[in-house]
Amino acid sequence: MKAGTLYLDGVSVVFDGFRALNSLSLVIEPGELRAIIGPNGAGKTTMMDIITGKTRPTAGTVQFGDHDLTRMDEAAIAELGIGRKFQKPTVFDALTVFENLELALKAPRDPWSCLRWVLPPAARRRIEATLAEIGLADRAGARAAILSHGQRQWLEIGMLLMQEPQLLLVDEPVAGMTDQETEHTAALLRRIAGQRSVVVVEHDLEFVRALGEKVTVLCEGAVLSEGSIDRVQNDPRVIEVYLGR
Amino acid sequence: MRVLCLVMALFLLLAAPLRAQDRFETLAAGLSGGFGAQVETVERLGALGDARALPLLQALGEGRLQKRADGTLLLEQDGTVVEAVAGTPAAPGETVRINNRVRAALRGALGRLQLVAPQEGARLQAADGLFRSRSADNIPLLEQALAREAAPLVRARMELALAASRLVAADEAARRQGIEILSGSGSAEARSLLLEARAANPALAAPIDAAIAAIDARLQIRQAAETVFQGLSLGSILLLAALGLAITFGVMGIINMAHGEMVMLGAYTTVMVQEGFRGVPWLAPWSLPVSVPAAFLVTAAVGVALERGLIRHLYGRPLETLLMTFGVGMILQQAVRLLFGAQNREVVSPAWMQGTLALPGDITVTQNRLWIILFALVVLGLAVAAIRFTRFGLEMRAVVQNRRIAATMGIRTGRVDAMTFAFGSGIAGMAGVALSQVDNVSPNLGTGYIIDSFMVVVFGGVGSLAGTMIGAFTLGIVNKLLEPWAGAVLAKIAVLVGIMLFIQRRPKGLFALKGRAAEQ
Amino acid sequence: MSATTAETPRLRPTRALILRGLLLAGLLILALLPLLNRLPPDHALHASDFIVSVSGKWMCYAMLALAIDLAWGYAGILSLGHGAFFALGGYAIGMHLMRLIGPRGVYGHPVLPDFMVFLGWTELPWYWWGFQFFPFALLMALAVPGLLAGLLGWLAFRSRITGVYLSIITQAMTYALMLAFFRNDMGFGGNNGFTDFKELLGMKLNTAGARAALFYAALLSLSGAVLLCRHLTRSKLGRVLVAVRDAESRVRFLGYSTVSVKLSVFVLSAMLAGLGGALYVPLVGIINPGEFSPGNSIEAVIWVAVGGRGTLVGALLGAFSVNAVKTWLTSFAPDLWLFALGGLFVAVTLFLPRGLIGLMRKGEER
Amino acid sequence: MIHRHPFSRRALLGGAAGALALPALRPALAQNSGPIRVGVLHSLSGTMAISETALRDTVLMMVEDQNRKGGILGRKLEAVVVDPASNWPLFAEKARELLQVHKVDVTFGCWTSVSRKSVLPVFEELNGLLFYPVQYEGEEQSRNVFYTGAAPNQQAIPAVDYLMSDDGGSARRIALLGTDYVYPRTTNRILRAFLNSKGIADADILEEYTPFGHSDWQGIVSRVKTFASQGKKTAIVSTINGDANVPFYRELGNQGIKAEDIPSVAFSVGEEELAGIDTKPLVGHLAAWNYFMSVEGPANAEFKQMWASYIKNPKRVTNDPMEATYTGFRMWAQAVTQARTTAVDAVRTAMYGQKVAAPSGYTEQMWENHHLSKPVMIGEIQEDGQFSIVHKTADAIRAENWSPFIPENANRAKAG
Repeated sequence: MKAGTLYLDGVSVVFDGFRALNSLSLVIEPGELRAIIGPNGAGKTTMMDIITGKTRPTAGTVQFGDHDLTRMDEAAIAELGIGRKFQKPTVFDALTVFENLELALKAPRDPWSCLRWVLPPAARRRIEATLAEIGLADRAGARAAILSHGQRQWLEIGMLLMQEPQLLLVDEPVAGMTDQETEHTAALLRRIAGQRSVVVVEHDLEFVRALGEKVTVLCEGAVLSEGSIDRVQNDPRVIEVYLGR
Repeated sequence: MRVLCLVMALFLLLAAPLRAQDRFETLAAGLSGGFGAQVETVERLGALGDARALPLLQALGEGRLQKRADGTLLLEQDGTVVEAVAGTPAAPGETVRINNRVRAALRGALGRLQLVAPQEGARLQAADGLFRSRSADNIPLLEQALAREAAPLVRARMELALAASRLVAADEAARRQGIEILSGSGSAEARSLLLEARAANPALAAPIDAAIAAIDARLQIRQAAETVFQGLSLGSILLLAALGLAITFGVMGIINMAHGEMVMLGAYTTVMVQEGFRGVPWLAPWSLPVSVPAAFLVTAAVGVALERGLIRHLYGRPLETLLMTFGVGMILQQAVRLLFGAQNREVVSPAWMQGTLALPGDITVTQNRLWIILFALVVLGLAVAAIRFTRFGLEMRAVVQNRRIAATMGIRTGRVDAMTFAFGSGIAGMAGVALSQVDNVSPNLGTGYIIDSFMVVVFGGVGSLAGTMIGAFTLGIVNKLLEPWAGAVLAKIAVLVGIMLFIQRRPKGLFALKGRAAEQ
Repeated sequence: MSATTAETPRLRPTRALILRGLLLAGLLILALLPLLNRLPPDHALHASDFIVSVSGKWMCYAMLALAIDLAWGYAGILSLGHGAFFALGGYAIGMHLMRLIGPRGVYGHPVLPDFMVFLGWTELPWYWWGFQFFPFALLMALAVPGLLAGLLGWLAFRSRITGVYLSIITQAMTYALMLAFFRNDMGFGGNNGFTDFKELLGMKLNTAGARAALFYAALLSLSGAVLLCRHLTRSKLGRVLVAVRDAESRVRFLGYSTVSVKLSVFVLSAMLAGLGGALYVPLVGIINPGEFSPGNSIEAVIWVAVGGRGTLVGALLGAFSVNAVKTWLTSFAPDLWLFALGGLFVAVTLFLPRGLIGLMRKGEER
Repeated sequence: MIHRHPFSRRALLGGAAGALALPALRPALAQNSGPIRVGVLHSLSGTMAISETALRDTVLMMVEDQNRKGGILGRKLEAVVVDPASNWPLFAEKARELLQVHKVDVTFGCWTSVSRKSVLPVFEELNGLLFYPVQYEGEEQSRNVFYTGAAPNQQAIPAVDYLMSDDGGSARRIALLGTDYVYPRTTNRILRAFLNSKGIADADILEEYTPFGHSDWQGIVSRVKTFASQGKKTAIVSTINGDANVPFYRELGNQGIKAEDIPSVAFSVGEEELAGIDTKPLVGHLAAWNYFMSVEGPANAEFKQMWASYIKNPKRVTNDPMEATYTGFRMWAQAVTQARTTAVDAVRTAMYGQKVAAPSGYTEQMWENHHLSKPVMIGEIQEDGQFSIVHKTADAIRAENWSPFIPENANRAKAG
């Protein structure tokens, strides 16, 4: 298996008789930017949970390169290079913007190393660069609690960048953003892709169009359609799911 | 009046020597002597079979027999005092005291005298008395009584008493007969009698051993059944204590460390009701049934005050609620201590809650615990019904599931919160009524139950009343099964450690339901 | 969890300086106490024996409060069983003190403590071996609470038991330990526990010198503990702890093993509590299973809440002020002190969610 | 005020604890004039409050009474009440506070053995004087403590002797039930040795311990029933403590164990404990004490009258530890009068040989072993919650605080 490839095969998840994922198969190549859309309850978030180890699949294979993700916990998967941005932005309110990024910075994660940690100058410069990139350079010392909604989203994306992940999972990054912020976010994500794979789950079709990459449509826990945004939008099954009932 | 008394006394003084030859009277005088003399007198009076002895002996047993300084016996009946022998009114004297030995002798003597009494209860008691104070002299008496006896229960007891008496008969055949009959009983007392007989009759060792083995087999089954009952009983107490918590903690997510104090308030309400009713004879027997709703109302009112006044400011911060209610618990405890005193308060058990009930197979269960098991189940049933079938229950469930939507549909969530908490507190108060029947009523009453209650709720599954019930009974029975070989303390520790390990494996408990706490 | 925890107060530099100054001043006054005690009784600055003695005790409580604050205020682990770690540390030193009595006991037995002799024991149980050596006892005072916390924490954190559930489990732990230590068959003296200590490290315990030495040992340990906690909370580990407290799952997705982070701080906290207990026992002269009672642990948590959790000064302030109030009220108003203390707990949780330290912060925001 | 507590400054800055000026902690000046201070060290809250509050009231009553008589040595008495809250280390702290801050001349206090053990080093170090009014396991003798309750030979052994006598029911099989702490453990060890010496084999002795506040007695009472079914007359000796007695007696009553069949004798159940129970099913069960409220005689009449007019609640009873407190107080007052000072060493010497006509109806004397000679009485529970005295010793018995039934006492250091 090629390093950095995410590979889901026949993944099913059953919660108390409810099938959240139904034999889902999906491959994300290294460096790919992929948008995933689907109606409510299609299994988008469950899919993310499976990849990041929050939920265990009932059946199927989940691999990242040669690693079997079903056997690893969240922390180990994150260390492997899979980062996740949640639907609701979660940053650490009690810490400053700078400290949030510092925590995310790729560095030894065990308690002892954390205790003895001194921020090296190179890392400081990286954090500062990222701050600039996400447009929060002037808020570095502010506590995350006082950021605006959009700023929190960016901070979270910034934290993902600090993790230097090979694969980024982004859940509804532009929900609740102004148009201007949405545009800024799309540009940010496009910039990030290329160096690493990015999977974006989104409702906003305009935003997906703005990303301009391959789209996968999920429905009832399985892949309904896949291809460019235009192709997908004209797929009758997709139209039925979105507009039909 | 005084003149009349004097005349009477004079008359009696004159009359006494006239009846001196009466054996009964001479004997009866011994009742006012020392304990040794009393025992002897009681035994002789019993053997004499004179019916006049009956009221005297009964009075002696019930502390109604009095004596004057000169040794004259007086009988007290419903507040009036008469001379025991002459039946003439007299001034009260000093109560004749007895001790356990006299009481034991009384039981035998009364047994002999009452074996053919008209009341079935008296005959039953008589048979039991003769069983305990067995003597070969009783054999003919018992045989006669048996021949006349119709009530099957009394017959059975008389047969046992007869067998026991035969065990000490001179005739070996009678003894063998006695052994055989006793081997058919399942009681520990019969076993004890046989063991005594074994020491006295080496020749009869074989049949006695066989009889003991037969009894032991039955005793084993009986003990197993009783252990299960004890477990159910402990479980019912845990259930009562935990049920209110299952609502306040399980449904609302409020960690109420003052829950134990709610139970305590319920118990004190019982005391208050009882004391209020004491002066009114026709009300007195109803004090316990009346206490149940009274305790519910009192603790529910305290619950409302607590919720509206304090707890509602801390919703969403369960750990702070925990600390605050701990402080509230301290205050409630000290308040009760200052108001009612630190000493235990007495709660009288009604007659129908005292003593034991014999089930088939000689399994005996204590009445009060049986009632408490039933009460716990009834309270559980009421709680489930209130949540399932009432408007309040519907609103409560709606608020638990989605507070915002419930509010938009016009449910006054604040009121529902207050009522739910009051409901849980009220149930704790009802638990207090039951606990007043088995435990101390003191300001510390609640402290002993709070941790157990939390463990039951967590073990059973937060938010599930069925889980609470199954959890409580499981813990009760496991505890009682462990107790005989581990001792009370180790059994309890084992159960605690067991629950801790269980929660590690199933953090949501036996039955996981959704509720605010469950989503933590 | 996120809604339930207070934020780490971030004080303006001046405020931080004042706090630090207060902390230093407090420690300095403590350090001077035994010296002030030497002054003649009618001197203006004389500190009575009683004040020196209760201050020593309060310092041990302060270490317990510090330990709880580290776990609760920083990492969001509310243990209602920290009294157990404190008591275990105390028992370890208590066992050493009992061994040191030696033949000076009432029955003159060379090895067995008195309570074992009059209960008819003939041999020292194996778990008493080694406690005649002070370093071993001190090691145990730290290791036993640490190991217990490690075991409990590992089981609980691994199965993601948090919040209220964790609190209830820790409460059950201390309750079970209390029941166990009450048993005379355990070989820890049952309800009476250990008393009548004679000496420690060659010092006779009932002398002014020994008391001063113990006082300074407590002061040094407390200062050391404060420094350690300060270093820890200001390191990146401290920030990880705060992050775990506010959004544990997010930390996990950042690649931190929250189990090992929480476990290490929980174990450290338990060891601190154990050290506090180890100092407490020679100072008060008794250790018994009452120390395991769940109420004690809750009370200690409340000290932290009163002072202000999430700040080290707050924990110390809470421990000292609540205990001072308690000492005062149990003599001044023996019938009513529970109302006052209970009322204080209610008022603090309702009106001062950040404790006394929060008052200062409020002032700053205005 | 200059002796302000050092932490109060920080607390004041903190705000809410501004009341921390700790006026009560100001050291009082050592005085040879002015009031005589009497420390009262009984728990007013927590688990022991149930027993100890009555003793606090007794001491306050005695102080009031003594003041009405003009005090002692022309000085008024002043009680200093503190609440050690059933917390043993707090007992030690409060003892130190009483001695060092309040400079008390004498202290009446403690109930549990552990509380006494906790304060003992403090009293010895500061040479204070403690009167301890509760029956206990013995094996102790401090020069700073006067023990006015019973030692095991003044309670337990005579009681068991009675059970084995004809009057007591000739028991030949004994169930020793106790709460798991040092008093029952030691008492039962002494009793076992005593029973063995009377020819009762270990197989005929059942020993069971339960935790404090044990409330579920079903299993143990069943076991006693089984134990009693072995063909020998059986009796229960209960050293069950405090709160656990009510549920125990309820269970005895409900399981139909009558005193005629299996009598029980208790060492920790008095009038006060019975006040919380419906005693009708318990008539005939026994308790052994050195005093019962039902004792007849002028001394007891005076004591009861004094209590009734002090407490103003007809339901409140007197009991043995209260009588021991009363007797101890009287003795101390006599000793101070005799020594003409409250100085501890002088009072101690004056205490030896001090005699009081106690409410028990006997003249009790303080011996050099710091223990009182006391009569032993056995009472049967009556329906009204009182005891009917069925047996009492002819004289007051001297205490053997070091029991001859504990073999290790033979090689005890001669220090005591």
